[in-house]
Amino acid sequence: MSTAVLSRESTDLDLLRGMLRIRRFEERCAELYSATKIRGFLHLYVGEEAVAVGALDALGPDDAVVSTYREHGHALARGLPMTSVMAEMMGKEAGCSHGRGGSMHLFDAAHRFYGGNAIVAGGLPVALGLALADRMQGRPHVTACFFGDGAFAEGEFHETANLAALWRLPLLLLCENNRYAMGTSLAREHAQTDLALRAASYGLTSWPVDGMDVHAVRDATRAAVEAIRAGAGPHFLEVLTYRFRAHSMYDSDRYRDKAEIAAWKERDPITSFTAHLREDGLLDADTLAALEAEVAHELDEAVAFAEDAAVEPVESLTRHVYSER
Amino acid sequence: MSTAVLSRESTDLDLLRGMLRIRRFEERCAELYSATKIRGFLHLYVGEEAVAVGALDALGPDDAVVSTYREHGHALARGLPMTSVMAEMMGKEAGCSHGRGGSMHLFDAAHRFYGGNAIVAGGLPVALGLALADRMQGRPHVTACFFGDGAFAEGEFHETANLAALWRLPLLLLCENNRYAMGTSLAREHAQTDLALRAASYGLTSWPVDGMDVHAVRDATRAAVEAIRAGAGPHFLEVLTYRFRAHSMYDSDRYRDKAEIAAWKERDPITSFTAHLREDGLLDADTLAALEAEVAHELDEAVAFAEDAAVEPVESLTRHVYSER
Amino acid sequence: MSTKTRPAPETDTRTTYREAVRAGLRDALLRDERVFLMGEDVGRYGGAFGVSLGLLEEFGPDRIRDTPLSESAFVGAGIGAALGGMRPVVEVMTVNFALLALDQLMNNAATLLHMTGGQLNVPLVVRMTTGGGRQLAAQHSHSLEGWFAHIPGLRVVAPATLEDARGMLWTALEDPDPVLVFEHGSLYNDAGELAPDAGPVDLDRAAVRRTGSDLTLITYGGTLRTCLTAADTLAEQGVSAEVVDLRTLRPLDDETFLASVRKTHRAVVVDEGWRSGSLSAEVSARITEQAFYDLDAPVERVCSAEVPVPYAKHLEDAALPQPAGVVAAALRAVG
Amino acid sequence: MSTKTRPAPETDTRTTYREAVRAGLRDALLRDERVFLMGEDVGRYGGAFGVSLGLLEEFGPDRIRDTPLSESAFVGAGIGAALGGMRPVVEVMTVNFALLALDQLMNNAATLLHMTGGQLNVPLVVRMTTGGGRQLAAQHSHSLEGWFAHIPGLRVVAPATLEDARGMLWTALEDPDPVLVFEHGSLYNDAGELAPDAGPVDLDRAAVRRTGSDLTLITYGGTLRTCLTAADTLAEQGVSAEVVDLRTLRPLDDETFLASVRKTHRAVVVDEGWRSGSLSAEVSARITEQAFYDLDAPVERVCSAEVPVPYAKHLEDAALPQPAGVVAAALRAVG
Ligand SMILES: Cc1ncc(C[n+]2csc(CCOP(=O)(O)OP(=O)(O)O)c2C)c(N)n1
Ligand SMILES: Cc1ncc(C[n+]2csc(CCOP(=O)(O)OP(=O)(O)O)c2C)c(N)n1
Ligand SMILES: [Mg+2]
Ligand SMILES: [Mg+2]
Repeated sequence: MSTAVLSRESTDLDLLRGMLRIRRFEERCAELYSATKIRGFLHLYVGEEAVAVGALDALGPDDAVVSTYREHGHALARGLPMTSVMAEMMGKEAGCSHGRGGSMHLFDAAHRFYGGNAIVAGGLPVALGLALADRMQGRPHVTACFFGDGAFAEGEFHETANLAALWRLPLLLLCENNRYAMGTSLAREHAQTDLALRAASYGLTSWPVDGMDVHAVRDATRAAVEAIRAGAGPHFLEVLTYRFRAHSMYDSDRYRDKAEIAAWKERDPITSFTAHLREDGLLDADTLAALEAEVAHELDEAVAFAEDAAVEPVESLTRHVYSER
Repeated sequence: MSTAVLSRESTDLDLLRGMLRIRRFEERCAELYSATKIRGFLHLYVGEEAVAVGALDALGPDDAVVSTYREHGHALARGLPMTSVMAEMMGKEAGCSHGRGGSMHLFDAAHRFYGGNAIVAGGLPVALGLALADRMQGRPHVTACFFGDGAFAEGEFHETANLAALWRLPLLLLCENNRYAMGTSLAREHAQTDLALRAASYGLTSWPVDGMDVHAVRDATRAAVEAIRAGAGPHFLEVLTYRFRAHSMYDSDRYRDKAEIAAWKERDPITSFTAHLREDGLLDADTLAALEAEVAHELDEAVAFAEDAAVEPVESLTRHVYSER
Repeated sequence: MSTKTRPAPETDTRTTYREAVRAGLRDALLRDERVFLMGEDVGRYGGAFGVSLGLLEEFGPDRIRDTPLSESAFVGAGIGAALGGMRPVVEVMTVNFALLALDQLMNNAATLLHMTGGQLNVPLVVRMTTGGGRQLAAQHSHSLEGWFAHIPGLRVVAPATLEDARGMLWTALEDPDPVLVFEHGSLYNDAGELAPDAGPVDLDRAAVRRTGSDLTLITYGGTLRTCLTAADTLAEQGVSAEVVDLRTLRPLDDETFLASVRKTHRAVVVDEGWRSGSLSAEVSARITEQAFYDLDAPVERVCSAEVPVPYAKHLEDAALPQPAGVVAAALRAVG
Repeated sequence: MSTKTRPAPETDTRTTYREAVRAGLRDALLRDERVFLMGEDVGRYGGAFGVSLGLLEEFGPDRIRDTPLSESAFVGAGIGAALGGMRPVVEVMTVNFALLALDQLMNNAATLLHMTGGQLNVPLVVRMTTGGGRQLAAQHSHSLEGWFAHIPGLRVVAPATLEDARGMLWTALEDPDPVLVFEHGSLYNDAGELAPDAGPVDLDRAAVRRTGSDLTLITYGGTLRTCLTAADTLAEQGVSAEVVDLRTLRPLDDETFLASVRKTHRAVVVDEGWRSGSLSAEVSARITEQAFYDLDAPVERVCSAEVPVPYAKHLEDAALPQPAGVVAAALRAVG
């Protein structure tokens, strides 16, 4: 990959396709979970697709991405092949983490996609270090780190934010504020819920973004990434979004008001973007149908690939605890 | 002790005596360290006496105090007998921690003095819990927690500040900003060095205080404590001060500019307060001499007491790992 | 040597391990107003594993206290609240996240009583889920209870039965010192009979869960079942295995397992921690030190493979102790 | 079996352990521009123990990087920097503060390579001071290196000699995986001869530091001296003790200490950790497992008393392993 490519020039159709790929992928994952082909924890991103697609569209291939356990969307938007992601979900050797990580630990060194971190806020210090390495080696890259409103309460966020600002590192902190940390609402997590304001108190350039609008996310991320590359120091985006489904497959979602969920679903990033494109005459029913068919085809192939894929031989369990020398 | 006593009504002479006791105590400790009668780490508070004396004068006997490893001043100002503190410095059984803690771990349950914590920022979560216990049991007490500008960078500060504000606990955060964490200056610790401003971002009521002026510290603390008792929630005071001596007895102080040290010594809280009292005709040479003599006498007795005191029998090494049942 | 058991009254009812822990929490909350439960999602969510479901409605948000994601602060707050006269039960959702609170546990909870010459007790109970076996992968499958048992000043317990799931909490709350309670995630759905009025159990003694004569299997918590299964298989092969449930990992009750080993002359120690530095190593060393001349064979250990636990089922199964591995070790010991 | 040693050239000079570590850091910084040192007060202060004194002036603030008090973030940043192509040496001032960074070490540094199927190496070196003996009391006297050695994916080393103090850092930086280097605080002022061009040393083998025939003392780091002193005393009493320095605590080099035990038939394992769950327990268990029939006496352990380390000198001395205790255990073993 050439460092010249600093960000994609995606069309609106690309953006729509990107969101559809994530949505359909996860809907299928939910089915595969019920069919016990996917196990462990499964955290769905449904409703938040505009964040991953918009933000990652503004990054170049040599930039680094650090994510959470709710990262299917980030992985797909980053360009990981759907086949290797689905194979990982099923624990197959062809998976992007060789089947050892599963849903919470999608990794791909070639795409500079550094997980897939299941300890809340645990990815932040690592992202700080990736940014430091780029800086010390004089590379023009940006490291983008996704984390949630819950992670903001962890000490690791505080330490990372201060160090990033202190050292003016090329770090983009992307806080996906979906208003809940598991069953705990924003107002029960934080005394002061204006996270963008609090981020500013560290000396980070920071602003809130509508996370249900893929253009808004992409444009905000582009602006931040350009500023970071220009040497303006780390940035923080509070991306306001909402998860439409439960926290995980184990969650009965007792803590959220149905009306609240319904209100947010009104703002579904895919339906609203589709409507917007159709109003502007940029999308017609046939194109949309073709797009859906294309995505369905890719997904079927990914599932078939994953189902057919082999598991790692049990003999190699102890491989890679240490490097082979 | 009666819960009626909410704060002392100390005279200016009491405040001066309080500061002198700490200064002379620590000067003697430095000598005793050279004489190898005190060992381990020794962190002197010289220059910061107005903070401990002013702040603790505004607390009542039933309030709780949590401190750091630089806590001789806090312990003496809190009312721990100088004898038991000096005995602790020398590792004697008559010490306030039975000789097991030493300089960094002065404790006294009877005075609700909860250490003496040598892990930077480690006392903050404990103070949070003490405040929570008072709140849950409907007691009108305030918990005051001392910590430094360095501790502010630790994740524990962030988590504690948010929880205190979220739960509106009766907690007073007293940040002794002496501009250095060991050899690291404020500007190298924090991207944004206005700590009071940052504390406000948590929803804490917060303001800076001149830590070289005992009246300023006492009045600010009184205002904060009254507000907390009245239910106004946790407060944060950024107390601006400076340590005149090295970080510890091992520190050659290579990192501070001599002129900077000299400039701060101009504002010595004891000499300036003495001068102020003399100008106002509240103190004359004889009274000051008497005061010094009184402190010297108390100190000599404390040293004699500590020197004569016995050490804990080695057989009891394993006592108090668990409670005796 | 075994724990206090009472004749089960007529009124016995079926209950799960999850319900037994919940009943233990209710007992405590009803019995002592100083008791409260604090942790991530213990309230509105009902606990990540459903243990505290319904308690918020019964006891209110003050005593069933949801916290933000701030492990170090809320565990430390539990210590402070204990110093302040409360009897906190802090739930750390899983042991994996307790690493973030280790400084508070080791440097404060475990240390304050001794360091203050006996002035400051810390009557804190910390509950956490431990263990693997649910395909949660490397960061969510740790079995660190044996590792925490290295720390003087802490009491570490691992309830493996319904009776202990309910009763250990009661006893732990009467303990003036900090107690860590490790609940293996695979046990919550275990069902069985438990007296509705089941009470406190002692925390000082290990328990012989099955008597035998040819060798002793020493274990606790999540691998008790593994060992009982292995003992059945061994019985079919004519090998009579005694099974000792350590119950309390710190301080260890040497007498119980030593008495068994002196009787059987052979021992296999089983736990789910990584083998090197496992609790099994400590038990093996103690047997060597105190019953060396009673041993007819070297003490064997069956622990987890020394790898981060992988997601794929077949790899995870291979990484964790299984009955077959225990049987093989037992046959080596008697063979 | 012992580590690579070269005939000392004429040019030998006297140096201290502190200077040897510093020389190792200089070697690395000069040799490889990807190497940098990061931690609290490593720069302007010169290191809490003076190890990095002068390096800031020589290499500048980018490569000798002072950090705020943020252990979790700067250890995690070391992991990220290693992933990003650098060769960070992170100094955690003392092991006592490393508890705050344990999540990063266990869940990221130790796990990433395996969890990603071999995609992500973490060539990180973390240095920390360990141990007691300087009257720093309960929160500043931990000896946790044996405890950290429980974690798969980490390499844990404990230089006890000048040669290792200088050479282990070199080898550690060539290791593609995370290495924790534990320097015992009581060693920094040790002085002796070291070749000015002393180079890397292997990290795979333990070393026999003294040969003997009656029993084997197995130890490492801060207690090597304790054991050598004990061996002198034992010699005066006609007991010939072999002394094995483990050097690397994870992975352990079983062959070296087993070969010694097979020769002497008796072993005393010594470390400064708390006894229960100590590294000595692991070594004892391995000897039982692999050399049971070679043993003429039970393996003995000499560790720290299971108490938070107290400040008072006489109590601290009583809490930590002393030569007299090693001698007593050795005499029990041979007696
Ligand atoms: C340190 C830590 N504590 C607790 C958990 C359990 N847990 C997993 S996700 C989660 C909520 C995180 O909320 P947020 O950061 O807002 O991310 P979201 O799930 O909303 O995307 C919790 C408590 C964890 N994985 N790590
Ligand atoms: C968690 C932790 N990290 C590092 C240290 C070593 N250390 C002791 S004091 C200190 C500086 C603390 O600075 P500050 O909080 O400003 O307090 P001050 O010493 O200036 O009063 C450091 C780094 C420690 N004791 N605890
Ligand atoms: Mg969230
Ligand atoms: Mg300071």
